[in-house]
Amino acid sequence: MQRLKSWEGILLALFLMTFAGNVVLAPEFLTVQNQVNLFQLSIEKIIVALVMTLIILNAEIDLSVASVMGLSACAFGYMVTQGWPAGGAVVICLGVGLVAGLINAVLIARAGIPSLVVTLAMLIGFRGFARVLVKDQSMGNFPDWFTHLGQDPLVGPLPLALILFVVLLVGLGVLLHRTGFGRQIVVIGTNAEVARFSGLNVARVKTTLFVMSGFVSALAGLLYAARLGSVRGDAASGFELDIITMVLMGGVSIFGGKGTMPGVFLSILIILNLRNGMALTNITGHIQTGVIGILLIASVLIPNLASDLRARRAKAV
Amino acid sequence: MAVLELQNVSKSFAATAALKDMNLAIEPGEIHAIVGENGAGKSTLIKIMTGVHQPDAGQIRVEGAAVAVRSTQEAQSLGIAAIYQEPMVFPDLDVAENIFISNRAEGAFMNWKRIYAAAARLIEQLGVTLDVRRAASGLTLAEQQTVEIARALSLNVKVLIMDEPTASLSAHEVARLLKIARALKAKGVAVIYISHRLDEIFEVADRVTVIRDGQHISTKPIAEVTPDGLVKDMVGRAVDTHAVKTAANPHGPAVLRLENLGRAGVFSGIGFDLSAGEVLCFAGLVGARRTDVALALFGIAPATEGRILIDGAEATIRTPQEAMARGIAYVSEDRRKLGLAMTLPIYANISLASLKKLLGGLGLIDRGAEIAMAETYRTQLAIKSPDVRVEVGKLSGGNQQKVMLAKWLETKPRILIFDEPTRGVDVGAKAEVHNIIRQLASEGVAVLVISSDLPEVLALADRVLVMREGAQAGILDIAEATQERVIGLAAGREARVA
Amino acid sequence: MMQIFGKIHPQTLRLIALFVALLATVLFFSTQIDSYLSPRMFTRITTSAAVILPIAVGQALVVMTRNIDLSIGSTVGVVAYLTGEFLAAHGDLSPLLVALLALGIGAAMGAVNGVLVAYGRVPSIIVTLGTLALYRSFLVQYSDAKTITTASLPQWLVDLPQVNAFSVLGLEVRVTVVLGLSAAVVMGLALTRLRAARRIYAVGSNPDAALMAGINAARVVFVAFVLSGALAGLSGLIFLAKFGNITVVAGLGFELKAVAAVVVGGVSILGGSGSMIGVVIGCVLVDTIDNSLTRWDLVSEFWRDALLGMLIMAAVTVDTFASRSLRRLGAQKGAQ
Amino acid sequence: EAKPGQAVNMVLLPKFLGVAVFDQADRGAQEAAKELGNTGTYQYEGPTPENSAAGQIEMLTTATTQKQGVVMISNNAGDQIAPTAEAAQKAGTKVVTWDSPIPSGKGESLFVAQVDFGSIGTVMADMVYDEAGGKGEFAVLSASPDAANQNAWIDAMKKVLASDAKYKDLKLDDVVYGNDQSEESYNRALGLVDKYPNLKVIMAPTTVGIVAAAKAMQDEKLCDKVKVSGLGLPAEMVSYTMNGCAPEFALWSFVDLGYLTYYTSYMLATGSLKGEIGEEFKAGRMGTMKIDADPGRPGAKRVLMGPFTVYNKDNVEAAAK
Ligand SMILES: Nc1ncnc2c1ncn2[C@@H]1O[C@H](COP(=O)(O)OP(=O)(O)OP(=O)(O)O)[C@@H](O)[C@H]1O
Ligand SMILES: Nc1ncnc2c1ncn2[C@@H]1O[C@H](COP(=O)(O)OP(=O)(O)OP(=O)(O)O)[C@@H](O)[C@H]1O
Ligand SMILES: [Mg+2]
Ligand SMILES: [Mg+2]
Repeated sequence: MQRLKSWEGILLALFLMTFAGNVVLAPEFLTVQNQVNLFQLSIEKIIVALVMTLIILNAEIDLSVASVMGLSACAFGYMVTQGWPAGGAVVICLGVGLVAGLINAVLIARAGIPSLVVTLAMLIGFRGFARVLVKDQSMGNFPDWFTHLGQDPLVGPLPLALILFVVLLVGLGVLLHRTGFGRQIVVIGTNAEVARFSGLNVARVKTTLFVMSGFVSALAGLLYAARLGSVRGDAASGFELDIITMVLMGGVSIFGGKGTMPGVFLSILIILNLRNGMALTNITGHIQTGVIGILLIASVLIPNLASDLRARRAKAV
Repeated sequence: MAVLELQNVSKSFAATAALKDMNLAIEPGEIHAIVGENGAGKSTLIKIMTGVHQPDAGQIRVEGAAVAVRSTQEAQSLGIAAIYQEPMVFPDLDVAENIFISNRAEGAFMNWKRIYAAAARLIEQLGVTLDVRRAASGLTLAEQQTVEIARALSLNVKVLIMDEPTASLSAHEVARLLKIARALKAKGVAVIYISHRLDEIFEVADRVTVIRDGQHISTKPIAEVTPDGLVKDMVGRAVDTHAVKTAANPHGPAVLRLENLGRAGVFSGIGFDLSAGEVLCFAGLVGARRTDVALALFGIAPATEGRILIDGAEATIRTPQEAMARGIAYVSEDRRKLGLAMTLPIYANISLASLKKLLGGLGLIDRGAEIAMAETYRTQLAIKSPDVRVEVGKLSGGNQQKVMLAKWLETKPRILIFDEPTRGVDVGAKAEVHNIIRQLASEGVAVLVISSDLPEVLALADRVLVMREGAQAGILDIAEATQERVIGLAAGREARVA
Repeated sequence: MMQIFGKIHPQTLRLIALFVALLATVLFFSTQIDSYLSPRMFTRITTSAAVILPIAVGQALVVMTRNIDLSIGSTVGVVAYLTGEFLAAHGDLSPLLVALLALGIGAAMGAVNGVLVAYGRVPSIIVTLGTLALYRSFLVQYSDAKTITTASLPQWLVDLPQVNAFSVLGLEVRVTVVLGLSAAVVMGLALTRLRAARRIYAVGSNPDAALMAGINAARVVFVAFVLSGALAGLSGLIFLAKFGNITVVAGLGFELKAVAAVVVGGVSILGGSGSMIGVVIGCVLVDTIDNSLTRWDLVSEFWRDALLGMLIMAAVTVDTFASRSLRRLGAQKGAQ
Repeated sequence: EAKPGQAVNMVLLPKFLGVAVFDQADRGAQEAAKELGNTGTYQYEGPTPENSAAGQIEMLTTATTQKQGVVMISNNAGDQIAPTAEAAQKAGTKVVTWDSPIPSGKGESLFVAQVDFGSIGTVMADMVYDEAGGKGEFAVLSASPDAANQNAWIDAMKKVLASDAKYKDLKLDDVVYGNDQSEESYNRALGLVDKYPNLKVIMAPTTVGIVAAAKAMQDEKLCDKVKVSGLGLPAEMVSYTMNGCAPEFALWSFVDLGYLTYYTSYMLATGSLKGEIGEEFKAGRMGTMKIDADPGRPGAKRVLMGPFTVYNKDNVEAAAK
């Protein structure tokens, strides 16, 4: 607990530092448009990161999220191109996400195959189905209301996706930290056998989480389609690593049981601000990626080294 | 000259001072017992000797020379090895390899033939039947303990430390272990022996050291101490360690009735009636499958034959949820793996099995009520911790046990199954646990206790069910249950009693 | 039948099951694809599996210690590039030294991971996610958009992929295949014979117990990562020889291929168990499926990934259920 | 006519960094910048290979925020970048594509085309014709299924094949994708050989694919039977052309393309070019250029650079230097 609190403290300091740095170094940083863009550019990732937080806390992982996003986006593209009403397509795509999540859930929670294995195979498989649907096409020509929702502000300067993000952030944060279900997630993540022996329905919690992940990923896929106005077979591909990075840097233990939603939120803010700041100051893509890689490692390494140092100093006294 | 000596050793974990200025000298060829309450610092002391922890201050000397023990390997090369309180096996390796994996004397290449032969010999020496080619994954706690003992024996040690080696053993195996300890002593090995069972200590030890709150209280030859004196040293005051047996009501209507219950290939033919307010103890040798009966009742590994009746109505129990819905609680014997979420705070563990009760509107947990409830148990069970927000993993073994008890008490069960409820619990706390069990019974809870500790069985039970090799060897009324008869039934020397 | 099963070790049974799956796959495709069972197909699959095999072996070692190495794809790219660059300047370097150079660069990169995981106590998935990005960024930065081309490489290296080590029954076994296989064989022998290597299983099986039993768990994990890096170096070298053309995308995505091969090969992702024979079969199985799907007229190009994912999932599911019922069988046997 | 010496901030955005041809374009752009005496800034920036599409969208957005004058982009995101490009235009940042356009043409001021996509089709067909000796089976090894320019070229080639009786004896067996990865392209090339025993030519309109295919044929000693052709870099292809595995391939000058792109963009941003169909302008050393309608993309405008260089034994060594 102590460590966790101080951890979020570090994240907060880091965020304030990047934020201040950006304000000083990049004159365009504080404009409303840039602040909205900063979130919009990664909006699908950060939405899915919120659910991924629950899954990693539960000592599982979902590598298939980006492929489900792609599948849902491509299914939407396919249906619209086939002349289906877009509203119906949206509902069906969300259903596709539910089904994809359910497939993962059954294999993980009922058949007991490790989630890393299942979702790795599904990372390939779901992406494959996306390609089956759109082949080598780019599918667009979505109705205006749909692209409008993805690209234009809905309330004040805020687009729909950003509002959804905030709602999910608060909702899932409360779910995780204040409800019985959230407690179950954490206990199972700490020790699933203990949870089972305490009468918790482990399989049901895991099933719920993976179905939730499938659903939210499908939703994110639709947001992606709406934001970009068209889809291809590679829509959202490779997003899973960015998403996992966001969660892990937020202090969520990859072994489950440890981590908080505020931590992940701060980590998201740091990563987005860093990327945006570096981009505005003309630091190119691969350096950004490298910096975030280093930050990810350092975020765990430095507290470890510090505690070693403290222990050594305590002994010397 | 002392083979191992600690001088002014101190060790703190964050705010907890586990050891304060500790001095201790172990002579070669002695069996040196260490006793103390839960959380007194015994395991910490051991872990400093074996290099798991580093002392904050003080010095370790081996045969007079100051040494730094920075890791378990270094301890091993200094001739110090330990059997830890919590068994540590490698589930994916087979038994033989578990024993020899860290044995440096064995050379760079695996000579499998020799390893299997040597492992079989060691296991035999311990008087246990265990296939050395079997993977360690399915071993019972006692079997794991056996593997650990064999591992320590395989090393050529000068000092062998046993941290509560008998906590999960029954009388039979205990006797064998004590024999081994004496044999080692005869070879000039110093044995450090930690146990909460004072009878064992009086049986085997040459000297006994008492520690309390991380401090050294006394070291005396065994002849100069009495059990009551030891307890007084440990606790700092005189305590009554005998549970008061309140009058029970063993002949009311049966709350729980088993008819010919069995699970294919595991156990069979278990049948008894259990009334509200009655305490039924399961006795038997290690591996008699008592735990499996409990697991069947609790829905973890459901029964495949026979019937379970609750309040006279047949009940199917296939999951723990179903068992709990019928008012059954099961306090597991393996608190590390099955009982407690070690990295979560005390309060979260206590509320775990009864979370529903704490949910307010919108399914939100009432934090205040949760903490208050945990605080109640902390006071009531004397859990030694400043605060219920402390991680359970940071408590001593005995205090962890109490947290686990609290978790199940809070579910307000009608049928409560205790599996080795006082494993690793100190004498004082043990009396408390016994009192709690009797108290529950007197409040009308039907209690099942699985215990390998015969004196405990005899102190608690209204009736004793003895199991042998997955079958019911007999049920004894407490009046007819004597140590000899129970052991006789358990070992198969006495004919079955109806 | 039951009795025979009872006598064989569950792990062995699992390997047999895996092998049967491979055979079934080959048989199935031989009914679907003309002249499938040909020496040529053998060469195709073996040479393409040879590139992945070393990293799969390295990945298996790391996974056995209950860790994961996601950086190997980037390591392969960097090694291929740096080795190629060095050879462009020093074309007369002896093959042995070239191999040592590649292994050395890989090992150094693995050592960085190893230090951070074993001594910095940072979870491996975090470290290697980080270095996955970092090593690739380094390559982009360092290469400065220059490509290594066959023209700048010594002829022996360019020709290496087409050199036959030996032939059996008319099947050609290429040198690269021997290289890849030797990695698996050496590690496989070590894992069954060497006490030091057995510690890999011990550490993965129960890290706390390893510590208590006097095993230097940190060093074991460190060494596993160094080996994984070195083997990625070997893959990098084979990659360089095979493709000659090295750009910044070299090895991109290889980590997933390695993990897939390891997982299909029956190495437990939770550490502590698995065998090199399994890894070899897993690697060949994944590659066979992939290669065969591209030649199967019935499935279009666009169905390939979908089928590959489903088949991997099917293989893993069957394996899980098979080994679980085998274990139950074994447990019952033990109980009797 | 360009008016040199004005200040326009310009960004050249390749598909991703670390690829030789894009660096050549950068060189060309820098040459133009010097010639035009642009007092504004010039940046050459790109995403990482694994993050190409999303990275490009992000960088275009950033450039818009920075109020860059022109972003010159070799688009790898397909139509997915269109909304971002439209937003950029609206905010006053011009978007000029080169090498690979925005398929729908939305949000794009102009496309600087390396060559006429239709004529690429002809050249590809002709190279197949030559290498196959006028008749036989061939297959295409492309980049990714979503690569807009490759797809356009393949379509153009199919049209040419169908429209001229000269090609009636050529049979296109299959189109496969190596995703611009050596490993995959290599395996796909071998897969083609196995699947189609009578295959004579592999046409790979991608610089990664063509080298991988050539190496695969060389390694499997198939160069006598199966020839490789397509679009390649002389430096990467020289050994295969000399040893006969890939006797003929084509490419245009990326230095020139970068130069022309910069030149055109500068003129567009400074107002010396309106960007309307029919406009003619003098683009430095490239001579007189003209904006016309893009025949492949209705409503889109292009500046056509041209021409090809077809490389063979005679000229490849000189070009490789
Ligand atoms: N890793 C740790 N972190 C924090 N505190 C610890 C740790 N290990 C032990 N402690 C604390 O040190 C004290 C001594 O614990 P120790 O385990 O040595 O007791 P013990 O005498 O072995 O008790 P028991 O008889 O219950 O096993 C306890 O207060 C315990 O909470
Ligand atoms: N579903 C399960 N989950 C976890 N452990 C189990 C399960 N089923 C059985 N076990 C293990 O089986 C063991 C029970 O063994 P068994 O019933 O043979 O012995 P016992 O008579 O209880 O003796 P003792 O408890 O003294 O070892 C437990 O120690 C437990 O570890
Ligand atoms: Mg202890
Ligand atoms: Mg038991």
